[in-house]
Amino acid sequence: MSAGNRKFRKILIANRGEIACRIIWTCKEMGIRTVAVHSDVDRDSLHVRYADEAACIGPAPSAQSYLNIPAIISTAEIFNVDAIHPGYGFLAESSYFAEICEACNIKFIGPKASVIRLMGDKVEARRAMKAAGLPITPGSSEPVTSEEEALQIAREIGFPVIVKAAAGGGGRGMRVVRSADELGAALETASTEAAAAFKDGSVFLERFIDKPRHIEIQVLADEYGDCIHLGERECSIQRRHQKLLEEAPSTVLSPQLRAEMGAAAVNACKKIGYSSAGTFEFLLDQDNKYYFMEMNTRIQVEHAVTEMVTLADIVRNQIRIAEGEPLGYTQDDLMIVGHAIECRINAENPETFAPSPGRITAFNLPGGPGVRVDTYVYAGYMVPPFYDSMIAKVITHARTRDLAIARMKRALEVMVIEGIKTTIPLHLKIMDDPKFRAGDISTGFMEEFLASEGQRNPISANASRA
Amino acid sequence: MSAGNRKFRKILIANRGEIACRIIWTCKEMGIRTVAVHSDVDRDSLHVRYADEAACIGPAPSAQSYLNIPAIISTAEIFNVDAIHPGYGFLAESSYFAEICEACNIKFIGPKASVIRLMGDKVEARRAMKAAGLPITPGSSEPVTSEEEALQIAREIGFPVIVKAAAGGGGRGMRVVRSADELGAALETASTEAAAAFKDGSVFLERFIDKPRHIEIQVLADEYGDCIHLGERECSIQRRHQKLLEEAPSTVLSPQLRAEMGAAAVNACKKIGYSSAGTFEFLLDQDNKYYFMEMNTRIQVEHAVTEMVTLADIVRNQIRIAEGEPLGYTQDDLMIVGHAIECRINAENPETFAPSPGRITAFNLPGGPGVRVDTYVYAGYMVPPFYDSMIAKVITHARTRDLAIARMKRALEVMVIEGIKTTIPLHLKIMDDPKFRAGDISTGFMEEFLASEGQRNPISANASRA
Amino acid sequence: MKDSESQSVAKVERKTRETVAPESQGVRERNPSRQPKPEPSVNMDELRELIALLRENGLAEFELEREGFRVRLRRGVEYDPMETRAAPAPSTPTEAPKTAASATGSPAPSHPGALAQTAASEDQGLHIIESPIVGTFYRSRSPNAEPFVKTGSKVEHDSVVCIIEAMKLMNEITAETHGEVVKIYVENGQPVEYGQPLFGIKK
Amino acid sequence: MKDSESQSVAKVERKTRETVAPESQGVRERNPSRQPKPEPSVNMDELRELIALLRENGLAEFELEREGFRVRLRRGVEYDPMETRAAPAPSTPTEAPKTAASATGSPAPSHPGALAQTAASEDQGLHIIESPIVGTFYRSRSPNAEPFVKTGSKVEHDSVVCIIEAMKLMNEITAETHGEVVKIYVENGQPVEYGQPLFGIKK
Repeated sequence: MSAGNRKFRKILIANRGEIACRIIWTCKEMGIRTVAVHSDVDRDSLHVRYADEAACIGPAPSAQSYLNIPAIISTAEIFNVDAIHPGYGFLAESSYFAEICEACNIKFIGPKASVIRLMGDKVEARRAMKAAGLPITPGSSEPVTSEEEALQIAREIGFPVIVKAAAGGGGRGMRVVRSADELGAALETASTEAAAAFKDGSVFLERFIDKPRHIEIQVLADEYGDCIHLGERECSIQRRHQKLLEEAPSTVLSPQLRAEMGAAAVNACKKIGYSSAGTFEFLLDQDNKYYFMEMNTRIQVEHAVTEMVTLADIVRNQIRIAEGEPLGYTQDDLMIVGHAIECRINAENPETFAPSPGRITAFNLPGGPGVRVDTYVYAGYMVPPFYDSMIAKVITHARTRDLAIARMKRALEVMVIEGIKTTIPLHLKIMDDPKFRAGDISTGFMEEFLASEGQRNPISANASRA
Repeated sequence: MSAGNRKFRKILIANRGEIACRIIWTCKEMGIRTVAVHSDVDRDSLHVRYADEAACIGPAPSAQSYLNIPAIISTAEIFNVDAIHPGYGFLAESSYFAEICEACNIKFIGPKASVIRLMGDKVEARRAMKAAGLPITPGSSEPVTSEEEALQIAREIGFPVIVKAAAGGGGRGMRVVRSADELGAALETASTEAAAAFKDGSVFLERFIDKPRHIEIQVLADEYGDCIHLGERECSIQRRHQKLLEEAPSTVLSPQLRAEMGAAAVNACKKIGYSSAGTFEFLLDQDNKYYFMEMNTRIQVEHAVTEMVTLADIVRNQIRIAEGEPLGYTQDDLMIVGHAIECRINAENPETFAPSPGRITAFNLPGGPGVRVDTYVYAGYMVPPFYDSMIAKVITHARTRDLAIARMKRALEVMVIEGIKTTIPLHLKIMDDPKFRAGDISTGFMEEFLASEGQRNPISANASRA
Repeated sequence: MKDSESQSVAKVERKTRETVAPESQGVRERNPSRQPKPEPSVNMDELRELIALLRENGLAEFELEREGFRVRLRRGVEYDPMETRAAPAPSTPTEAPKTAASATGSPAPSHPGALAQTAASEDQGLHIIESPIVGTFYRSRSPNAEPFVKTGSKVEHDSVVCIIEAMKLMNEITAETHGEVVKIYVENGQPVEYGQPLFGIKK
Repeated sequence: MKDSESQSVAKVERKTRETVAPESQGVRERNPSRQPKPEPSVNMDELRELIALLRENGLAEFELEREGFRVRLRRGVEYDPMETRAAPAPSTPTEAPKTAASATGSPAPSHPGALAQTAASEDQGLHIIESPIVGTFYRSRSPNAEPFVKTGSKVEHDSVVCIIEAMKLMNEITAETHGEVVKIYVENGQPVEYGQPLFGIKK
């Protein structure tokens, strides 16, 4: 340890599932002891087994366990941990939780609470990023207060526009509006949805970009103002704003554009005093212009594709940075080798997307060159109905995108999960889709794909059409 | 397909276990259909499930199934395959089998039968490689015919010498002799052992090199005389001449020495008309002088460590070359990134090394960055007692050797195989061994390691002490 | 928080095994009416009928899904072996890192991976008072004070049986049943997790 | 070899088995009555019928899904621990590449992964003549000749029952038992694998 004298002996992981396992794996490699917390239905979960110590912190519902801040802090104090890694979801972007950790002298592995709070408010984040020089989509910089105001703004930026929840995410509180007469109703539904989902009905307006790509830049920043980016991820394959499949690199980013977007993200990090790993999400329009959407101030599900093409361990870097270590890399150290794809395997009906919890009766993972599987389930495991349906991530890596696709296809073909339904068949179909294979994708891909599959998908259609 | 018009539609895999699965994976990536052959106890084996077609070719004993050439050729003809991949072991180095394939117009995926035959005879191989300019250990170039002749040769090359079976392998028919009066008895036992094991009692003499490293060079050669090497593997961690753990690259090879050994191997390939993937095994003495030992004219168990550091798919290259494709790479394309380690997980008692077949009751594989597992077993699988005890290979890859070791340790810690005994605990101990961690290893490593573990290991001691 | 609050006493809601808490007890609990969500579309009579069907026919499990509506029933009967016994998480192959004592001097129990020591099978039939929160277990109000209860103590519903400290809050735990304390599963000062058995009460 | 040898007749050693191979039934052979299709609504009478079906047929589990409607039943009594203990190789999730007909025009059977068609359970008690080698099954000595045996034929130990061609060798297979041919499991000209049932003999 060079700086800060903050080397961790023990970390509590305030999460479950594959990301909890993922964090424990890296802690083991670093010689750091781990404490798992779990709900009472998760007693048999692998993160509990893998951790050096574990405590049951509450019943199944997240609000009483994985979101139960007093129980988590109590456990951290009882086990005398140095730091808490929040993973993704649950408390990962709770500035309140980060603050409590700080107050308790437990290092929160992530950026400062104030930065989390800033980037957690979409309106504030847009304002800050605009000030930091990032291009943003034309739109209201404040929540709209009336239909009249909204109409005026919409006319300024031009239809179609999109109404978004200020506190939002996950597609809730979002409506595309193609003409003035649709605006009133859209504002009302979006605001109602936002209020229900986030307890905050504020909405704002933005220009709607047709068939954009979702491109995000991974950054690593230390506590001394040093920052680099690790290139981009292509995450356009989404359903109802939930990513299904991610790639690195994107087929449409030239080295110049990558360098430009990367530099813009790095510059923004420095402006807001960001530290830890983070992700800038951009929309890329059909002319390859990019617009800042939002920043995720945490590790992401899809971090693995970046790890495959860069050989970096992003979780290790998060921990090192939180320990007070300087970054130790310069932008010139970045090397992107080959192409990586990640498929999220969810315990869902691959046609209706209905959750499919239950007991896994047979389980077999793909192996061989260029295949990585991050999972927390095993033969005999009971997938509980209480949490996120993602049970595994399959990542393939090869010299070219074509080979990475061929590798993904065979990996999914030999992957066996019986007893529950999973999205494996869906991903297999995507691998065979001519547009996907050609790299001709946008955030509208899945809607078209599912329509051509003859699927009814009313909710998704609703969310992005009107 | 550029050359030869020999593109394969269907391949028969004349093997079982992880290597059969490994070959099927690559065939799937290449869009080639596969035919599995299996003994009747292997009906539930994954290679049978993964293949597009399968046939039971005989009862459990290898001689009646996996070594049953008529049954395999019959199956190949019934299913109308274009080629046969022999894997490793079984018929992989049978020049007779390669000849039959050639006679039946089925492409044998490997070098020409004549080359297999040449390299299969150790005395002939030494002579050919000496002629091709490879350094060999001083010794008799012909089998010794009498004790007098042996004594004279031994005095010329100087004690200690090693007596080796001409047809040998796996440590059988080998004796180290440290003085003239031990020679007669050693010749007799070695010859008897050789006759029993290989039906050929011929033995020859070589200078015995104390505490050498086992370093091997991976080559790829096409049918048009083009050849490159993919760097070296460090395979010194052996017990009774069976490799337990392999690495790439070796800690002691300078770029100059790597280039020199690689060029020597490539040159030798060209001299003997070698095609396909192959491996030159060398002894490296404590002054970093290298001596040719033998060539393996097939894919090797440990090929995966080379794949990890080069991003090459060696099986794909074997198939491409057999299809008549030109190599397509030059030596300058070789890039070695980071460090890889492979641990062979055997169904054995980790202390006595007694086989431990039986039903696997719980099974969990490690995931995360830089971890690859090639295996053919699963929860509920019955490991049969008839075949090789290796059930899985765990390979880790990281930027540095230290990180690769840390990664291997955590991978083995979270790997769960219950119901049978495995060598996982042994590998975990090796990962913690100070000499191993320092890279201070030789082919004598395991003997010392096991002795310091308080293990009796009489056969190994016998083989290398006299 | 380590430095902020002075000790105060709070009362924490607690559920015991007698009064089954439908959601909180998790998968291994045995209440058949656990899962159905009383959504407007559910006809209670129909549900009742379904459950009766389940019982009459010795069904263990029943699941029904229909356009966003889903019912799943599982009968409890006895501790269902398929739930936790049949397929526990595979035990890790290396015990070394687990049994090694923590260098931190933390009060971590010697068998980590599970804080709780479970009530032995001979204690079946006892009413178990479980910990409602994660925290540190104290048998008395202060180090020198007498324990709230000892083996043999009689308790009433509102008897304080222990204190569990969490984040400097001293939470009084009441018996919420009446009977005689016959087992005390946890040592004074030991950390406890959610659901961990604290006392065995004989009614 | 394809061009080398003329047809010759050889005799191959063969093993037979008295009882039907139970393991040859395969994973996919579950119960045929597993996927009935009732109405997409909860109809209690129908449910009752389903459950009766479950009981009568000794089914442990039942699942039905259709256009947003899904029913799943599991009988209580016993959770079969063998289900995980004696687990067969997991069946591959994608059937597509398996059932696709080979483009090669090879005589591969339509359900690859297993050449053998298995003897049905009703054939238990029969003596099964199994193929001793991999090859192509012929019922007669030449295309125009009469079959060696038909259903109803009586065979003795040394009766030739068929020929299996392997590598251009015509291997005569003898009955090695006596009795009446009641089942012929393989079509003329079809490939067979080691151990595949050829004939069922009633003694």
